[in-house]
Amino acid sequence: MYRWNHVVLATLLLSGAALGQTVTDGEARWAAMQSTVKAAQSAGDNAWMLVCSALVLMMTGPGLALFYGGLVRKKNVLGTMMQSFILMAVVTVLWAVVGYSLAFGEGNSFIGGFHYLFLNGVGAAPNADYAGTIPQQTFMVYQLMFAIITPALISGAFAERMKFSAMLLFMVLWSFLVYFPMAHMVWGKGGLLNAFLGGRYGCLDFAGGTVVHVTSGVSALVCALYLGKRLGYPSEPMKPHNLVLSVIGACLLWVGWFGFNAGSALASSALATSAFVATHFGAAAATLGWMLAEWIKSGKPSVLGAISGAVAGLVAITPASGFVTPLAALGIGFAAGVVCFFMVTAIKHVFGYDDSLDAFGVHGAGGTLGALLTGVFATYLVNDGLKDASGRPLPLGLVDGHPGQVLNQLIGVAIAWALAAVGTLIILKVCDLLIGVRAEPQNETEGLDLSMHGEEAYNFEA
Amino acid sequence: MYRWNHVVLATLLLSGAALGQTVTDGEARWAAMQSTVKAAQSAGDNAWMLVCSALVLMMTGPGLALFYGGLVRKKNVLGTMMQSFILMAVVTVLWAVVGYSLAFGEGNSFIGGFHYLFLNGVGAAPNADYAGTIPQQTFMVYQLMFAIITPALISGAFAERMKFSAMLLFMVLWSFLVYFPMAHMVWGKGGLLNAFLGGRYGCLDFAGGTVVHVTSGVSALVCALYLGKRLGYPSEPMKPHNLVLSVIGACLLWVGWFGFNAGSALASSALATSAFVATHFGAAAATLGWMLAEWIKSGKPSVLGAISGAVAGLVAITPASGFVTPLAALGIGFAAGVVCFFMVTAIKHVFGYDDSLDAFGVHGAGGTLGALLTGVFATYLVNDGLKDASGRPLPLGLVDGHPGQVLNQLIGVAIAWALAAVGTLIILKVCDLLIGVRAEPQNETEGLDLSMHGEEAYNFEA
Amino acid sequence: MYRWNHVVLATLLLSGAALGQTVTDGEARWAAMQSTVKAAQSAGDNAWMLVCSALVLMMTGPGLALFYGGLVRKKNVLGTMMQSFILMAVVTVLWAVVGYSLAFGEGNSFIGGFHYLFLNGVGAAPNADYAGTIPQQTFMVYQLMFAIITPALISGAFAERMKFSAMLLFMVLWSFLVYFPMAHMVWGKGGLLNAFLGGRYGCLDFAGGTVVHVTSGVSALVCALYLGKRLGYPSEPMKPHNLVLSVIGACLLWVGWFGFNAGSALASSALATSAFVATHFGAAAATLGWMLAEWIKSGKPSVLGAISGAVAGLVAITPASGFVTPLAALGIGFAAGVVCFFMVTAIKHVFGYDDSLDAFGVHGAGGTLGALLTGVFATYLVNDGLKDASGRPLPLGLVDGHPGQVLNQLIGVAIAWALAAVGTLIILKVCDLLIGVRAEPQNETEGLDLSMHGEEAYNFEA
Amino acid sequence: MKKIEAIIQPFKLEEVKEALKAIGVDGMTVSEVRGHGRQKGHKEVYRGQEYQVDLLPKVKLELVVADIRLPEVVQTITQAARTGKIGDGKLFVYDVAEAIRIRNDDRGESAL
Amino acid sequence: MKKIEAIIQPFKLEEVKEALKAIGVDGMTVSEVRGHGRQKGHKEVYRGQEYQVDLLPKVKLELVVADIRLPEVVQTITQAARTGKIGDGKLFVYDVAEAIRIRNDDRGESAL
Amino acid sequence: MKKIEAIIQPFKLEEVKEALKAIGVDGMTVSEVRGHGRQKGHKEVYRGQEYQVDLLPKVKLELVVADIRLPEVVQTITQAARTGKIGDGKLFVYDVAEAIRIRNDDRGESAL
Ligand SMILES: Nc1ncnc2c1ncn2[C@@H]1O[C@H](COP(=O)(O)OP(=O)(O)O)[C@@H](O)[C@H]1O
Ligand SMILES: Nc1ncnc2c1ncn2[C@@H]1O[C@H](COP(=O)(O)OP(=O)(O)O)[C@@H](O)[C@H]1O
Ligand SMILES: Nc1ncnc2c1ncn2[C@@H]1O[C@H](COP(=O)(O)OP(=O)(O)O)[C@@H](O)[C@H]1O
Repeated sequence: MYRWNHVVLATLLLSGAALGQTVTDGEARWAAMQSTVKAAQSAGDNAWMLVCSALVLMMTGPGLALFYGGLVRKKNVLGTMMQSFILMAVVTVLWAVVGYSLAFGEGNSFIGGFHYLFLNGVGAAPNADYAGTIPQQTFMVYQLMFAIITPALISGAFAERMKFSAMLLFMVLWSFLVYFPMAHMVWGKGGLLNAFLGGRYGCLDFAGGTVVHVTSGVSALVCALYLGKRLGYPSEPMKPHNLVLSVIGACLLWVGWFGFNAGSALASSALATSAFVATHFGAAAATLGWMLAEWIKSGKPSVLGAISGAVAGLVAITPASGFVTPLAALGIGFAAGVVCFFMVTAIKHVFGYDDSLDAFGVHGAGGTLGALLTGVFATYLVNDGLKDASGRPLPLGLVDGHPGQVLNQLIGVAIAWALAAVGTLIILKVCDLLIGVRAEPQNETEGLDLSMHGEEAYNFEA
Repeated sequence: MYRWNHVVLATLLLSGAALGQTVTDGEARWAAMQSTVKAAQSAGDNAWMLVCSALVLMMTGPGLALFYGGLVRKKNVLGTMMQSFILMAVVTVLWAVVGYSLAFGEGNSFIGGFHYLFLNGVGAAPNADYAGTIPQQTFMVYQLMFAIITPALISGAFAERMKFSAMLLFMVLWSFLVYFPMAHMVWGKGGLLNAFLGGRYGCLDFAGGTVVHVTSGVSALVCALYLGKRLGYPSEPMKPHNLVLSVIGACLLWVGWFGFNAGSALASSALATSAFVATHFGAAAATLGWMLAEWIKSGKPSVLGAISGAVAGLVAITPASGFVTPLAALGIGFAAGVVCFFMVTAIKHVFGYDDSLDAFGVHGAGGTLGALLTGVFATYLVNDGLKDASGRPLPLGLVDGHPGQVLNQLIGVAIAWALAAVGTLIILKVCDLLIGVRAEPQNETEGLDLSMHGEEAYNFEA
Repeated sequence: MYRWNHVVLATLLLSGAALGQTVTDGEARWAAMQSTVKAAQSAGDNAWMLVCSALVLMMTGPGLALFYGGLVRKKNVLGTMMQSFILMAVVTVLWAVVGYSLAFGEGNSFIGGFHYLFLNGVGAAPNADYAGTIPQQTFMVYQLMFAIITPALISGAFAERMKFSAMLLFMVLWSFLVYFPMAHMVWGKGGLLNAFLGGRYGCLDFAGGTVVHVTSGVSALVCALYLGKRLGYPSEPMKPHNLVLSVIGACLLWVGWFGFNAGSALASSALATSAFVATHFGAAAATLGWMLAEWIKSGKPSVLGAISGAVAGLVAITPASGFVTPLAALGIGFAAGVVCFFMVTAIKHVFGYDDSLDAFGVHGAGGTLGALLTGVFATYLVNDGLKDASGRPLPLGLVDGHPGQVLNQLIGVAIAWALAAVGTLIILKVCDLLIGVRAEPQNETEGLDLSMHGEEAYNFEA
Repeated sequence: MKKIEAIIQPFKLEEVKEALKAIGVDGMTVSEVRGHGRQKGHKEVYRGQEYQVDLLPKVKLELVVADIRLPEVVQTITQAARTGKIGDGKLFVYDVAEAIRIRNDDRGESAL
Repeated sequence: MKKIEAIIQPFKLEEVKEALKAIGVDGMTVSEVRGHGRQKGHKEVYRGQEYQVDLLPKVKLELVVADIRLPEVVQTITQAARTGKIGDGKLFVYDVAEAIRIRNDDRGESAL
Repeated sequence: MKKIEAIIQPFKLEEVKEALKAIGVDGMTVSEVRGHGRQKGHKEVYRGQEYQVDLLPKVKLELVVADIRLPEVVQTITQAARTGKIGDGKLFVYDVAEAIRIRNDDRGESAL
């Protein structure tokens, strides 16, 4: 089955001579040619989308695992990396069983149905609603990678103090209560906020500003508040134990993010290129933004600042990447760098919560900012996916003369905030009642690596 | 020469107007169009296969180098990483000179001929026997990456105690005596076990369950037995010196494995997607399998366990990846996680050999299991590459009602075991006679980094 | 706009039936088909080029950052990684504003014009002069990645002692004075040395032997001489603080280099494959060359030697990669491994300058060697891009019977040496006058991480 | 002069340092050590291989003080480092024959 | 009370610990040090730059014991740590003025 | 016998080692420590969180020498380690009750 297209194609292409004999009728010849061209198009698009799927997985492991792992204390590095790694396994199984169906199956405005339970019917044929030139399986596995990294982002907020078992339960419930619905609302056919497929409030979110970053960032804030501060915070020093790991992680996130954003074009098209460029430009400008803000405010441009800025830029450009020009991307990135710098260094200290690795300061704030600026800078010159009846591209954002989009973006953001905040709070309560969410004090002191996993990361004596 | 297709294409595409004038005859026009379509198809497939080649190289370096490097003691980390790295150089030269020819040149049932000596005739034109839409050079370099990683896997068994010079000699001989023949038998045209190209016993091995994992795993066992235990094993503590490295390595192996398995479709087709999905699902389920088994048995789910499980799952799904459904992949993976956990934690201790990094426990056991389960779960619904005379797809595995396939798989596995065991033993004897395989005790105590390479990995004082 | 091609295609492909009705005229049908085929071709090529862009970025971060970061002392690792990382941001902005225009816009023989200022006009449409099947934006962002890594390579020479602010200023000026002109001369339309687009002295430089490696390597030498030795060099021990990082870096450079060289085919063509193979073979042979030379001379084959050899081979094969056969690549690589070994271990000590991480010894020497050998081994059998009036491929290098090419290569190399040397000297003087280039002694003693960035890489106590 | 050598819990270092600063004691040398005493260690398992780890991370503080300040300093340290649980550590006192400030060759108590 | 300071080969630590446990000595503090003595070091070469490394990794064991146990403990350590080859290390003994258990202020030998 | 304990600047280690070698002193044990004294530390900032780091990296040298060599060795070390700036470190001298060469049970000064 799966090999069919390819085999047909090979037959047609490799035996051009024979072809003339088999296909006598002109129209049949056209149809055959069309199908070989379709296969060729699919080869290019599928190659790109499979690569993007791999890149997005690489963002979680080793990317995020390293970025977060380097920022915690030595005694928690494995536990922290594990929070990312195990989601690569857990969410995959959820997705196969029912997650994909709930997110992308047809359902109501809020959640998909059970059409694709156990991936039933998700095969080699494209699903034209989402991506007409690649196997639906490719689309499915690509989207899976998003469902993996989103909860992993939250783990930055409760690092160094959450029970491993509670983390697992939390993540499973969170996928069901927050991620699947949100993904459906924004990207699923008929979703409430889907701008392209019949949503009530068309919200522009190219690669997950609301679905991924606002949800994870806001949930992170709730987790930080609910779990409370780490023992000894902020009096004891809790410096990052290995910033080299974090730099590697940030670089791999940057590289992987091309798959995240440019892959969201769902084809190897000029739109993919445009998103690729916007992504890169956003990250670059945000790096400079954060660095300059820090240089001015603290007197020295730190490396941790530069890489944090890069991530902030990547977050903010995510929803915008397929809708804005390269220069707008520079602007959005720069703004994100400066804003997130202040969120993390000033606002956090004012409120005094312990968002250990700044999951809210970067993803919550950056995601919200990016979602709103998308409403400002999105332009039909970059993305003409929305057309009026006569086939003329509709204006997208404020710069196109469509201020209403900013409102739609606000609605999308508000729903994401609300769903994430309420959902997370409920889930935390449930987990706490069932098994307790916070590690015992002595376990926290000993470190997660030893107390939860019975290992130490570094054994340099021997 | 190499640029030809592309130039033709450009000419045709960019000057549509001119085209009408040049090509007057309808049939010639068709032929021209067919050749441009062929080029387009090739662009997509070639893009995918080049990426996959890079991914498979990345599995060895830095993937495997890190995975293994993190598991040894500090004093041996460079020596261990070097064993992977140097194979990237050594096997490449062997392959160019004669290896590719012996594996994929036409020969007898057991070994290829000298047709492609010095890569003579391996150029831009596809070799339709293997991959009809990409340059044969692409196929050649893709297969080279497999020939590199396979011997590198063995090095986990003799880590921390083998002489570097002996290792080099061993690996060269092993490539000739075990890898090239085995690759030819399973994948070479006319090979004894080649299910698609005229083999006597059609063995299904999509991406190297027998060729890569059984051979390396069984050879690893023989090495561990022949070399004996490390000094001080098991009384002295020999904890992994840096599990962070191993986690990075495992993640990169996972990501790279998409190139390994999905690339084995040799085209950017729906079959590639299917193998991609199976690979990911297998890894995910095995991670959970190992983790649960360990959690139940030892009381704590270790990070080393989770990443070991992932690798075990990737190993087991390798032969099956292009033949089984996503759900079957989950099953195979889960089984592999549990089985390899017991191999590594229980069986090894019963027999008492020192397979330092469990190359046998993971690759030997996982590869064997995967090869057999492929015979069970392979289905024509996923891969209709085998057809009867009337073009109807033949049943593949037990689930298709073809129990004979399990027998064929057993034959394939048995041959791989026998060849690897006998070949490795002979080679070790030869190496031992010529230069001695085991490091001197004082060198082993001092560590391979210093004694073999005159360096230390970490100089943190300065 | 960007989505246009794709939409057209989808329309055509997904509604084959409707097609017959809409397109009544035969010629229109042909034209439509041609445009869908063109889109399919573009999908494959664009997929490849976007991946290559990501790979080349990965070479800088984390590749080069790790390779260099591991070689310095612990107290300078972040500062060293930052030098690579921040260029990912800084050069991107320069490129967007005016860099791309100066390098690839039409201008005179030495520098491009302001045609593409602020990337004006750089969109979805291909620029047929450079790459006819991909959006010009793809070409632009791909070339950007080269503009990022080239200055980053220089940083190896002044590691551990340059002020961060001076480094930033230096790099900006260097991009303008050395990189943009050199890129224009060799690759820009009408550039003085452009062999394919009307250059006066046709110099063959497939992926940057002169543009990237000679310029950065020679500039590195000038920097090392101008800045003087590190405090305590060579009496104090300055061992690499973490060779594991360097091994990871070298592996990622190797993998990323496929994007660098094979991507320079600018299409997913057989030429890309050929360059891929040459790249891999060059790296492999150079690894062996350096290792053997070191083994013979110093008695032990070091891991640092092996990875340095790999990089040297990658450098030397860069200009040649799209012009030479696999066997010639083995030869060039081997020569580079041996030559660079002697440059780094013998010549450097004779002259006594402190090229901290051997940026000159590897990139300057390897790049020069590679550029010259390209003139020897380039052959029309591999690349028939140059044609005579009757469309017959012109001979390329000495082996094709065109000894004049060696002279052209010499001219190209000489210009690169001169421009880099003079340009760098001027820039250093300017920077020194404006802000001072060398870190204060106490800052150097304290380490760049603390003194420039206010951080420490490793905090293992807590 | 006396040398005080205190082996304490790593997470107590900050507190002890503050307490010492409060009584005007500045000079001290700190190192990472591992200790073994009544405190039970922990088990680590790597792929089924168990290790009983009985050397636990501790911090060693060394201070040379004038004889007259000894009791006060000792009390300050023990109080600040105490949790009352096993593993709190030990404090040892030794005689010092001579102390020299390298910078300027000051000797004896004036070198502290 | 006496303090024993033994500099031993790292790979002997396990054995010495076992031997001490066998005679009922529990309290000890261990640290990583580098030592220089008669033992020849080794050469390292990094890109042609040679380094003669003469500080070799050693483990330092510190134990404070009651005077009466001194000979026994010293003998136990030296025997367990001995290979008979250069580099085996040294053992030094010092007087201890006072010992205090931080947990409960026990003093003197009862604090050990 | 006397034990010399010198806390010096890390970048002075090489020089001190050479100086000691020059006067024929071979045996020594070296360890990484962190010290606190008059020398001002530095500030580190991680995402806006400031840390005042007042424990700075130092190297501790330990040598047991015969009484008679004490003054010479002390002078050699202080001279080689001196830069004249704050942070140069301290040198302490202690009595040694006994010294034993583990390899062959040599005792006293002949064990050094
Ligand atoms: N006799 C000793 N000599 C040297 N160090 C000791 C001695 N006894 C204990 N220590 C150190 O003190 C630490 C705490 O001792 P332990 O017995 O665990 O706690 P407590 O004294 O509170 O019962 C040990 O880990 C070890 O480093
Ligand atoms: N005089 C000394 N003072 C302090 N430590 C010493 C002294 N002599 C030797 N050591 C320590 O003892 C270790 C072993 O000494 P060495 O002379 O190599 O062996 P051996 O005593 O068996 O001949 C040295 O590495 C060093 O750490
Ligand atoms: N009283 C003391 N006890 C133990 N170590 C000390 C003492 N005073 C200083 N030190 C050590 O000596 C180092 C240098 O001391 P410092 O006061 O900074 O320099 P200086 O003595 O040149 O003024 C400190 O970092 C610390 O390690």
